[in-house]
Amino acid sequence: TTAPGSASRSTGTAKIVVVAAENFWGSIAAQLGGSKVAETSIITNPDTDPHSYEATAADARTIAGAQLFIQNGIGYDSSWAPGLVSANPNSSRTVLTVGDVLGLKDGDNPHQWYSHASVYKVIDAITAEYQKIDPADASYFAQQKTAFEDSALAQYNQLETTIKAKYAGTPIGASESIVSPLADSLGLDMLTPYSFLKDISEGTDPTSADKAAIDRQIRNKQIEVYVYNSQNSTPDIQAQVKLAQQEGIPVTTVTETLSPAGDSFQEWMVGQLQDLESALAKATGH
Amino acid sequence: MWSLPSMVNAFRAGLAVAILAGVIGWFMVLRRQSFAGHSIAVTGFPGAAAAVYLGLSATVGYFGFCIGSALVIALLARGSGTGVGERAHSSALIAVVQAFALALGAVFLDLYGGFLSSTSAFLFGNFLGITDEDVLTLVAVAVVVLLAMAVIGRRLLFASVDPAVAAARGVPVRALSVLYLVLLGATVAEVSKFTGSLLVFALLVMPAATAQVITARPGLSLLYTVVIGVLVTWFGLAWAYFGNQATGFTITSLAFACYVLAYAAKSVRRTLRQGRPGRLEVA
Amino acid sequence: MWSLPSMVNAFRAGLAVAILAGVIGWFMVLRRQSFAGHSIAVTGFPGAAAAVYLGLSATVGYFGFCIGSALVIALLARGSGTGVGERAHSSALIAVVQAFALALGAVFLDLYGGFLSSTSAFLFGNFLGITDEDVLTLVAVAVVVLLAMAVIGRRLLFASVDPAVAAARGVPVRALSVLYLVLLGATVAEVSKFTGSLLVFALLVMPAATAQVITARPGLSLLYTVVIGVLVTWFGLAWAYFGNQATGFTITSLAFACYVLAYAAKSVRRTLRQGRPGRLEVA
Amino acid sequence: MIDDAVLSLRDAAVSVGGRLLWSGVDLSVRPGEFVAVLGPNGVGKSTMIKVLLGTLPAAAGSVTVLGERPGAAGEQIGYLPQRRNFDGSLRIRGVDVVRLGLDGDRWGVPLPFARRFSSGRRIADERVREVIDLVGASAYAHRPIGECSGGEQQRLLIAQALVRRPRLLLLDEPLDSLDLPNQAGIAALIHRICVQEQVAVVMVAHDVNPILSYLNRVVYIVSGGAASGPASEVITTETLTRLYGTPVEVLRAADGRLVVVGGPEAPALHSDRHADHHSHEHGDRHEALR
Amino acid sequence: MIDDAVLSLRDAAVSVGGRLLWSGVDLSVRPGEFVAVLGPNGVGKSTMIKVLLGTLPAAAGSVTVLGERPGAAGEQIGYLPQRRNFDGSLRIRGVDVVRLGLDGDRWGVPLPFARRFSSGRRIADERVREVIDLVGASAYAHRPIGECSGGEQQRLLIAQALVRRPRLLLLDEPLDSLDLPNQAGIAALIHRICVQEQVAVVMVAHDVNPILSYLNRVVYIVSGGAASGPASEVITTETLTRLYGTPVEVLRAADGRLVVVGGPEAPALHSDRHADHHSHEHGDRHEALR
Ligand SMILES: Nc1ncnc2c1ncn2[C@@H]1O[C@H](COP(=O)(O)OP(=O)(O)OP(=O)(O)O)[C@@H](O)[C@H]1O
Ligand SMILES: Nc1ncnc2c1ncn2[C@@H]1O[C@H](COP(=O)(O)OP(=O)(O)OP(=O)(O)O)[C@@H](O)[C@H]1O
Ligand SMILES: [Mg+2]
Ligand SMILES: [Mg+2]
Ligand SMILES: [Zn+2]
Repeated sequence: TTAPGSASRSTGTAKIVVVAAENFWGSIAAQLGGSKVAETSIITNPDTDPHSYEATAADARTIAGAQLFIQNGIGYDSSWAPGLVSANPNSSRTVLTVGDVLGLKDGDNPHQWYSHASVYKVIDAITAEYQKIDPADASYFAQQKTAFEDSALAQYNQLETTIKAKYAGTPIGASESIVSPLADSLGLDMLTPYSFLKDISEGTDPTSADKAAIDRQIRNKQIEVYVYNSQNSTPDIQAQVKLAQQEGIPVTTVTETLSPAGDSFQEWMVGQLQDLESALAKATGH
Repeated sequence: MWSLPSMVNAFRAGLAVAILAGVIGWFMVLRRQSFAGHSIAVTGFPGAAAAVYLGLSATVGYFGFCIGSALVIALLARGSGTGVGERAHSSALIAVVQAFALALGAVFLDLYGGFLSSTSAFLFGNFLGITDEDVLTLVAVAVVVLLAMAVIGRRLLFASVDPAVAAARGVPVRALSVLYLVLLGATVAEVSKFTGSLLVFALLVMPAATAQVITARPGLSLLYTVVIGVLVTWFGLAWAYFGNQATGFTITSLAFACYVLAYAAKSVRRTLRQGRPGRLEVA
Repeated sequence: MWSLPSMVNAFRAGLAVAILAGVIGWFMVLRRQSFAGHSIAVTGFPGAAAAVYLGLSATVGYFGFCIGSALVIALLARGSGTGVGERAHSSALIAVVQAFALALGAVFLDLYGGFLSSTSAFLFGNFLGITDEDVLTLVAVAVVVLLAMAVIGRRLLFASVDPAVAAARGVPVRALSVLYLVLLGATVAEVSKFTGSLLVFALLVMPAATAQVITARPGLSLLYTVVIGVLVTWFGLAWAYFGNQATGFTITSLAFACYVLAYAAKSVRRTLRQGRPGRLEVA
Repeated sequence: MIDDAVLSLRDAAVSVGGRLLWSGVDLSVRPGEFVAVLGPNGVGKSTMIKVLLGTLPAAAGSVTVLGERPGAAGEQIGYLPQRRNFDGSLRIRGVDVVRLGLDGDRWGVPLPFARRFSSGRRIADERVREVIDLVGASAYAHRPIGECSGGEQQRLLIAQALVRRPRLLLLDEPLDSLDLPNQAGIAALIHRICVQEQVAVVMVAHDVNPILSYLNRVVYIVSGGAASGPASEVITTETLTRLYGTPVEVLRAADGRLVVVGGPEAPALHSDRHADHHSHEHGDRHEALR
Repeated sequence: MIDDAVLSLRDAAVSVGGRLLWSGVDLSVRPGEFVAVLGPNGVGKSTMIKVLLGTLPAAAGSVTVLGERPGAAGEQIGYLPQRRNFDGSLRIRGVDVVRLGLDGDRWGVPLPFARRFSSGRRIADERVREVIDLVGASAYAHRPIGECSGGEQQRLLIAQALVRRPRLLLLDEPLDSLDLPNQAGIAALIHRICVQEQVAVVMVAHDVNPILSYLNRVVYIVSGGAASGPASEVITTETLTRLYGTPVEVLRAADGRLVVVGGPEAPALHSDRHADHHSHEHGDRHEALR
């Protein structure tokens, strides 16, 4: 078998073979590369938990043939992606680790695709890699980047700005740490104890005090909106959702990966942000 | 502490859980079926995954797989009843069943795509999120299982201690063994909804092992088991509340401390009685 | 398949893993220490969590906890060597150690945090992410462990089958038991880096259990164990490659199929030989 | 005679692992009879007991025990398996093991301290104490049974077999591991129970001397079949020598009791009953003895 | 006499679980001597064997075995524990168990098919086959040992104890479970080895008849201490009756051999050696016998 793309690598019209570990980064990379890039994402199924992914031989094959491999890092995909990279050495492959780009390390919050600033840093980094791999098309990639940032992400940027402007400082509650970067970007006030967000995100046992505190926040209506990850709702979370609904607190969801799978990064984000905006509007009454 | 409804329910459920796990666990330790118990607890995981994949409720999966693996282990395990040790020797078979069940679980997990973090509920349970209905269900299961144990208790004891003679006496050793493992499976399935599969195992094994270290009298050690189990659970819940720790850790630690204390006390007593050359008692 | 370097390394590592796990697992099944092996494999998890929390490498934690729990189990378990069954009876003790280790692991996990991805690595391993250096380390560990087993093999067999007589003959039964569990711990720690804790246990127990069903001749069944292990691993890898399945599932399924076949063949043979009234052979 | 038989085998056969052990065996034992089962190692004595208990099916023929199929009247049988050994870590006392022999097949749970409140419990306790006294095991009955010596365990197990006042005793080498006075004592005890309570006793034994004066009948199993006869006819130097195929002497002690003694150096070891080493998978030679 | 002693106990004592079993025991056994250890159940016979093996420390006194401290010369000792039982699921053949007795304490691994290439291996195989033949176990030695009958297992274990040509045999009730001809045969075999190869034999036994004609010396353990004497002095109606505290008769067979028979109904059961039921935790009465 021949790794995809390896035969055509030398020709000028060849596309850069780009592989992303997760499809949110893959969607961005594909749009930044345009017609000069052939992009494949490994985790695309919304039902797959990236936190506990078991790689297959096909993944190994895909990564083996990549010219640019994008992985999230920060402990998110570290159990399988770096292994597949080092087990399939390829001198003409560049590896872009989001954690390194952002200067984050294992133990930090890995869900950086929910942070507006981080997304922009990653866009810069991907474009820079494209230009390094294919200097001849450097100006094409620069155009692509501008187009992506200014038109594709226009609605995303606009929603971020409006929500921040209108609702900054609004207290919210959340189910797990995936919501934290989003809350930071939007200037929302995350009241849920971070230890709880982290416990749920990482699948450990949350403490009784945290649960009691959240219960109290919901009952006393200290939070205006409750945001939870619908792909990761433990019985604890389900109980909180129920309680929030009982107390009349608007509930909205986010997901870990692109959902539905065919969405682009911006379609997915915009949908979630619109839901959040209407929940905030309902809660605050403006 | 009592102002929080979930703590009140945790104490109520803790009482039922400790009694249920204590009685079932006492026989598990006596019969040396800890490994079987552990495997049954662990197979709840693929069960839940499979059920959700097939669109059923996770509870169905829990019960189905726990009881199913109990049946497989009980039916395939050799030892038609010639010796106490015999049962332990099906350990390879149990291991095989467990390893395969877990591989299956990974496949179902993959197919369904449940997030591992929701299976963390499976590992760690949710002792503090118990509703009034949960308590009722738990008590109902506990009553059924304990009634069954009350009915078969003595015969099961006979079959456990002395299978050859029990079989000769007309005690259905094989059927009891199957029934017992099914009850064990049901207990594990119900209890681990709240405690998780780690803590349920600790509650099954630790109080019983401690009690059996303390005394060799069957009725008394069963009583000790239940008492230790209840105390450990309640104090563990209180510690979790005031010390802001996970319940799994506090309860397991207390139970472990009891076991270590009992074991150490016995070893010390033994060593003292062993009599060094200089201080032989010739009474 | 061979153009993919990680597949080549997977086959190389698979060979080493199958031989190592086969030899260690054969004794594990003979000694009925599957439960101990399982517990040791499982305690690697809190070990890795603790090590990372303390700023050490996860490997240190794996080895430290696997070998540590092997030592605890070996030293505390009773049975100074009066019977084969005896060892199995420390099952309550093993269960206690395991339950506590896992509770500890949850605490370390909590303290450190950001560890979840390693949890999945711990469960499923990464058979397709094996580098040349990984293969070298694995082979080095395998050579050391297998050399040690080659040296103690016969004495360990004696001590496993007939501890009372072996002890009388000057075989250090207790020391061998400790050493064996330490080797088991080292094997589990090293192998599970690649296979995960689920698959390592399947590779330890299934080929050995199959071989011991097939024959009662010690040397031969050890040989069968290794052969079955290697075949199952290689075919499993090929299946995973062409069928695009997870290696854990393919290898475990093949090994399970071998066991079921051997067991069924034996049962059928037994039933046939049992002789129904009508067809008694009076040879 | 057949109607009041406690147990009867008619043209019975048994096979284990595909090997036919014996066939065409007829036997019937009446209440109050004391029967010894003799025979070389591995000939199927323990297997016969298992057939009588119903834990192993007979391959052919009919077997009736206490008027029913084997296994149906288990609660009226006292059974002592061969070479049972409790390991040191079993945390249960000798007295509990005996107690299980009394009521272990009842439904319900044994409650601690119940004897304070129930008279039935007190009577049961009394019976357990009495039978433990009878076999002389009181001194160690409250120790965990795994910590008792071989002979101590054996005595507790005999107590377990007796405690229920069974109508049939099936004892597989009960005097094994017992010291000489206890062999005599237990044999006498069993005989007394046999006569006074009209219990039928079937005892597998290698050493018949302790029970010789009590025996009514002897069943001798050889490879293939079995012979049975009154003790006085079978226990003679000639018959035993012929049956065992090696010199066996029957002597008379000062008080008139008989004593069986093996030949000085028995050649039996080499003329093993197995025809050759490799055919054992396919069944033994069948030499009918009747 | 002390210099060439195979084993010697001087003023030795032992306690188990805090109870003193016996003390002040002196014993020395020379090569080629055949010694029987007699005594009631639970008196500490098996414990004495364990002390000689070094698996249990003596509480007092000095113990020397084969010129060294107990446990140091294990490879020259053949040991048969009491009442050992392999369960049905142990997947190892009788021949392998015997083989382990030959070289199980060597380093290295047993390789399959090695006998094709190594002459040492062939010699070892030969020795294993020979000793299995000697005890008459060839027919079932290739079956998994868990599937053998009690007596079959016992014979294989005797072969295991003999296979190494030890200088000292410590046998704990080796004739238990054996049929009469095999009791005589094994006893004769052990005696032949004892005499021809000057092996010292210490045999715990309850039934001394099969070994009576071969015995040089008898050690009798009672609660507290031990007496030892030449067989001809101890094996008399008077001495045995006194030692056991119950009538024991010694008769003479037609060919001049002695036969020991227990009293018709021994009262020993009730005059148990334990003073009362509750003091057993605190140690037994100590009655020195010497
Ligand atoms: N682990 C133990 N803990 C406490 N007491 C024990 C233990 N093992 C043995 N004993 C006691 O030590 C005493 C001696 O036991 P030993 O096995 O030496 O007796 P024995 O003379 O061989 O008896 P037997 O003729 O019945 O075999 C017995 O009373 C027994 O109850
Ligand atoms: N599970 C088994 N599989 C195959 N053969 C068996 C099994 N169990 C017993 N046997 C064989 O059946 C035969 C009869 O065994 P049994 O235990 O009835 O003999 P026995 O007459 O009681 O001998 P002993 O005097 O040695 O106790 C023996 O040859 C034994 O090897
Ligand atoms: Mg038998
Ligand atoms: Mg003894
Ligand atoms: Zn996440």
